[in-house]
Amino acid sequence: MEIEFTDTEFMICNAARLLEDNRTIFVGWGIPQVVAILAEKLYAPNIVQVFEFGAIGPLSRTPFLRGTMGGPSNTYRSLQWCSMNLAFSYAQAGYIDYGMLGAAQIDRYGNINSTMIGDDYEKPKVRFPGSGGGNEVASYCWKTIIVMAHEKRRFVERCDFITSPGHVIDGKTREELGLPAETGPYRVITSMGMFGFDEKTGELKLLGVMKGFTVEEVLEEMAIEPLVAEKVVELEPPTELELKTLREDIDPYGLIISKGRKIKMEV
Amino acid sequence: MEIEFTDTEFMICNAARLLEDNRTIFVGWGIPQVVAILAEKLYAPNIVQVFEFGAIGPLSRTPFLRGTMGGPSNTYRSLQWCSMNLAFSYAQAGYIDYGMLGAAQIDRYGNINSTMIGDDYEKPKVRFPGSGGGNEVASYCWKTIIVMAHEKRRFVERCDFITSPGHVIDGKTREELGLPAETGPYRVITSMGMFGFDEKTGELKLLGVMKGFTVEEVLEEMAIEPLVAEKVVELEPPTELELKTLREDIDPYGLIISKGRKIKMEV
Amino acid sequence: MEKLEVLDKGKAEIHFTPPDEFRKFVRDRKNRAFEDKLMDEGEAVKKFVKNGDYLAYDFSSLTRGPQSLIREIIRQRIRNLWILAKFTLLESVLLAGAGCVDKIDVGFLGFGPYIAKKVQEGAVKVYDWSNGSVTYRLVAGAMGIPFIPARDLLGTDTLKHSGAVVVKDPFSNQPVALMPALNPDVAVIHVQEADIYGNARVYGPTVATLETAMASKRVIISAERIVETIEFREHPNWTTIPYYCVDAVVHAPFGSYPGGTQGYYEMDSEHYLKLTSIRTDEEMQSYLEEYIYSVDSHDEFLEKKIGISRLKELIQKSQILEGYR
Amino acid sequence: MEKLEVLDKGKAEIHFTPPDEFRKFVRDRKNRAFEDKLMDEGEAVKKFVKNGDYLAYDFSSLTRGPQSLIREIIRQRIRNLWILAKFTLLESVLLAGAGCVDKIDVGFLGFGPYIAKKVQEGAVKVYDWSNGSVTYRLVAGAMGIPFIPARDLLGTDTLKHSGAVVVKDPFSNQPVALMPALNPDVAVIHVQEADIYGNARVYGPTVATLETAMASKRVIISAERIVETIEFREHPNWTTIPYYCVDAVVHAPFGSYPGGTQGYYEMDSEHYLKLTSIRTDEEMQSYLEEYIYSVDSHDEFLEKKIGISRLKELIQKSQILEGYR
Repeated sequence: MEIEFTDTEFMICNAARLLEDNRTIFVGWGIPQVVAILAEKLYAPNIVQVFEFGAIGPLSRTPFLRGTMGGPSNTYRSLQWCSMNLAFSYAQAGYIDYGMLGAAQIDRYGNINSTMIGDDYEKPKVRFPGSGGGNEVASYCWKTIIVMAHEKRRFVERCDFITSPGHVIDGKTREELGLPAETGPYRVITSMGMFGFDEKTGELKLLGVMKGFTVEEVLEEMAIEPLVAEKVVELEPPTELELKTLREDIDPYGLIISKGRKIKMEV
Repeated sequence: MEIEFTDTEFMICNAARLLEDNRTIFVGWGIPQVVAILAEKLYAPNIVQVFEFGAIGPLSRTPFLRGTMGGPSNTYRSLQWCSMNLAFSYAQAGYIDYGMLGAAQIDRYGNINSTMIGDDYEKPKVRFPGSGGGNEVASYCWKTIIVMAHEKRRFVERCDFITSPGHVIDGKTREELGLPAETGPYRVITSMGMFGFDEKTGELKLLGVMKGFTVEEVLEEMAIEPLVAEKVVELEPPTELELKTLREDIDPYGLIISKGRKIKMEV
Repeated sequence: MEKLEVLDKGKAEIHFTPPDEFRKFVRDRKNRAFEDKLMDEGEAVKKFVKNGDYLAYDFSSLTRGPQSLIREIIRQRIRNLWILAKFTLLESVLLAGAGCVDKIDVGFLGFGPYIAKKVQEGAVKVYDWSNGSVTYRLVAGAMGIPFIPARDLLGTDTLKHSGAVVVKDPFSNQPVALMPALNPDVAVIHVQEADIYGNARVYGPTVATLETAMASKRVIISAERIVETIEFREHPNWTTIPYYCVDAVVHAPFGSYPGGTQGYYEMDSEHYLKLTSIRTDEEMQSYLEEYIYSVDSHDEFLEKKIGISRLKELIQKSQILEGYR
Repeated sequence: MEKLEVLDKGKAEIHFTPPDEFRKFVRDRKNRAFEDKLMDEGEAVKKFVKNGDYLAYDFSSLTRGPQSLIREIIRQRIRNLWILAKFTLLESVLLAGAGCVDKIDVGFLGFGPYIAKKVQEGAVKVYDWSNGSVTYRLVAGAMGIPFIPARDLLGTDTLKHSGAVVVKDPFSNQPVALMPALNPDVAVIHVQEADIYGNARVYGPTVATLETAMASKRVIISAERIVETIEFREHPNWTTIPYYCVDAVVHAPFGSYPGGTQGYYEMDSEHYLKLTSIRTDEEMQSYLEEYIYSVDSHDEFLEKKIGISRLKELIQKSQILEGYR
C-alpha cells in the first residue's frame, strides 16, 4: 500500500511517540501543540500540557484552533489557569519534565536560534519573533525536544544568535553558566531524522532516519557534520491511525499538518 | 458630667481620629483593628484596611472577634483576598498609606521592639512573639502609627532589640540603610499622650497630652527625655459617641477596650 | 567586606525606575479614594498616554488583548513609544506600522514579515529579552523591589542584548541572572469585568495582568462589562486587580476584537487574516485608514466597520462558558 | 569585572537547599502521574514526616490551620524538627510543648508565656525573621531561585539575627536585603477542597498556601471535603495547588479544630482558651495526654474529646458562606 504524508506529519508523529505518559510538558506554539494533542489521544493519555500564558493540564478540544492558543478551546478544562510567572516558576522549580520548541537554526551543541539571521544584530538579514518563552523552556525543563524542518542551512556550527541554550555555549557548559543542572536539549526531531546529544560532550548525534532514507542522505542536508550513533534506527512513517487522527480529528483544515514537503511511500 | 474610660479606650479614640479618609491602612493585630473599625464607623468611612494574611478592604463585621482575624467576620466582603506576598507587595510598591502597630519598647528614633527584653539574645529576660509582619509594615508603609501603653520602661534610649525600623538606627538614617524614602514612624499614640518626630533629626517629640495631665506628668513616665513641641496640644478624652460605638457595637465583650487603667474625668 | 562578583552583563538600554521613584509616584498620583473613573477611550488615552511613554499591555491580540485601546492610541497618533512586546502578536505590528513606536523590548516581537522588516530596516530599535524575563521584570516592578533573580537568559546572546546582569549568588555560589524591575509609564489592559473604581476581574489564564497593573504608573482598564462593586466583595478571591492600581475604566464591549474574549466572543479569523497579510507600508496605511483613522471611536468602529451580524456570529461561536463566570 | 558590595549579613544558621538540589528532588520524588494519594493522617505523617525535618505549615491555628496534622505529628512523637513559625499562633506552642522542636525560624513566634519561657530557657533555639521575609523565602523556594531581594529587615536587629544578606543593588545602587530561598522538607496544609490526586482549593485569604506547597519537598494536604477532579477543571482559576506538588491527601473534616475553617465551622473559643492558658510543663503534658496521646486518630479525637453537639454548635456559628463556595 502506498501512503502519502507531509514531512510535518512525519515530525509530529515521531515527536508524539517520544512523549512519556504521566509527565508534564511545556508546550510551545504551533507544531508542539499538535504533537501534544496527538500524543494525548494515542500514546500518553495523561500527559499534562503546560502553557506559558498560564494554563496547566487542559483537555484541549479538537479540532485544534491555531489562532486562539489562550482561548476556551485550547485551554478547555485545565487543572489550573494561572499567571505566566507561575507557569515558569513550576518549570524553574523542576516540576516540568519535557519542553517542546521549534527553531530556525540549531548548532552543534543544541543551541537554538529563533531571533535573527545575519552577523549584524542591528541590521539582521532576517528577523524572527525572538525568544517568546523559548529561552525559559529550554533553560528550565528537564528534557527539551526541538521539532524543526530539516534544511541544510538550519544546521550550523554556531547559531547566528543563540536565543535559547543548548549544552555548551562558546566553550562553557550549561552548568558553568548557571543553568539548571542535568537539563538541556534531549531530542531533535526533523523532517528527515532524529538526533540526540552525546552524554559527555553535548554534541548533536544522529540517532534515527526516516524509513527510506540513508544516513548519508540525511547528513547531506546539514551544513555541519554531527556525530552518528553506532546503530542508527529507522523511523517509521506515520501510521494510518496517526494520520487519521491528525487529519480528521485534530487538524481537519490542515492549518499545520498540510505544510511541508509531500512524501509518498510504500508500506 | 463625669465620664469614665480606660486608657486603652483613650488610645483607640485618639488613634482613630488621626486616620484620613480614602486611604489604605495596614492593620496589625488587636488594638489597631479596633482603631480601624472605629475610624471607619465615625471618621473615615472609606478607609481601606489591609491585612498581612491577605485581605484588602474588608467591611469588618461587628462585634469585633479578637480570635479570628482571618476569619469570615473580620474579612467580610473584602475587595480582594490574596496572598501575604501580594499584601506586602502592595505596601512595598507604595500603595499603602498608613501602617498601625503596637510595641513593647520604643526608642528615641521610633525604632520599636516586639522581640525581647534583656541584653543577651540567647537568654532573653522576656521573650515576645517577634516581628510578625511588623517589620514590613514599619519598613514599607508611608506613615506608621504606633499605639502603645505609656509606661516609663517602654521608652528607652535604644531598644534592647530593634524589631522594626524607626528614623535612625545606630547613627544611620532609614534611607542610608536602604529603607524606602520618606517613610517611617509618624505618630505614637500612648495612654497619656501623642508624639511625632522631628523632621530633621527624626527624634521623638511630644505633641499632645491627655486633657487633665501636664507635660511634666507625661515626661515623668518616660525613661528618656523626648523633644517637646512648642505648643503641646490637649488631647480630648473619648467622646460619648466614641465610647458608645466601642462598647455597644465594636467590642461589647470588652476583649480589648476594658484593658488598662480606668480614668475618671469631669467633662 | 565581601563582594559579589559580576560575571556578565547585557548591553541593552533599560527602562528602569528606582523603586523609590515609583513609590513616590504611587503615593502622589495614584488614588486610594473610591472615585468614579469611568470614561470613554478617547478621554482615557488623552489623559493617560503621552508621547515617549513606555507602554505595556497584557495577553495578546488573539485573546483578551486591549485592542480597542491600542487602536485609540494609534488614532490619537501617540509618538515615540517604547513598548513591551511580552507575549505580543499583532500589537507591535500595528503600533509600529502606525509610527507610534521607537523601541521594543522583545519577549516575542510579534507575527509576520511586516514587523520583521521594520526591525531589519532599523525603523524600530529592539532589545531582546524573553517572555519569562520581561514577566519577571514586571513582577519585580509590582513587588517594589529593584530586580528579581532567575536562571534563564544565562549564556545566550539574548542575555547579551538584554539588560540583565549575571552575578554569583551568595547563597548557592552559582551564577544567576538579575532582571531589573520594570515600571511602565502606562499599561492598557482588557478584562471581562470591572467596576467604576477600577476593581477588575479576569477569567482564564492571567499572563501578567495584575503584575502589569501594579507595576505601571498609569493604568487604563477596558472591560466587557461594568459591574457593581458588590460583585467583587461577594467573591474576593476572584478579584484580579484592586481599584487603587487603576486610573481609568473604559466600557468596551468587543474590546479585544479582532481577538476574542473568553466567555463573550471568539476571534474574527477573517479580519485577523487581513492584518497578518499586510506586507507593505501602503497596505498598512490603507488598513489603518480604513479601520482606525476613519472612525472616531470604538463604538463607531464596531458599528460602521464590523456590524451587528458579524458580532453576533462571533458571540455565537463562543459557546464555552464553563470557567468564565 | 565589577563587584557588588556586601554591606551587612545576618548570622543565623539557615535551612538552604541549593535550587539544583531541590529540582532534582522534585524530578525524582514528586509524581506527575494521577495517583490516588488519599490516606489517613497516621499513614501520611508516617510516610512523609521525619525526625529532623524542616517543617512548614500555612495560615494559623485560628483559621484554616492544619491542626489535625500537627496533632498527628505530636502523636507520632516526631523529634528534632526545625519549624517555620510564619504567622503562627499556637502551632509552635504545641510542637515545642510536645518536645518535637529544636529550632524555630520566627516570623511570629506564637502566643503566650509558655512558648516564651521555652525560648528564655533555651529549650528551643530561635532565629528572628519576620512574616514578610520568611514568606519571601518561600516565594523564592517556590520559584526555584536562590533568593529574593526585599527592602525590609534593613538596619534592624531582626536582620542581624536572621540569615539575610544586604548588598548594593546594581541597578538602583541602593542597599537591599537578599532573602535566601526556603525549601522546607515537609509542609502540612489544610484546605477546604481537594481531590484524591492533590489538586486543592482554598477559599479566603491564602497567606502562602501555594508557595509553601511548591517550595516543599514533601506536602501533606488535609481537606474538609474530597471532591472530584472535574470540580477543579470546571473552574481552573480557583485551583490553589496543582496535584503534582502534593504527596498525600487526608480527608479531615474539622481539620482546623480548635480553629475555624471558613465556610465550614467557627473556632472553638473555649477549647482555644484551654490552650492559651497553659503556663507550665505539667499543664502542657496534661493537655497533650488528654487531647492527643490518648486518642489514635483525628476521628477518635472528634468523637471522644469534642463530640457531635459541640461540632454542631461550631457549624451553626459559621453562617457566612458568601465568598466561600
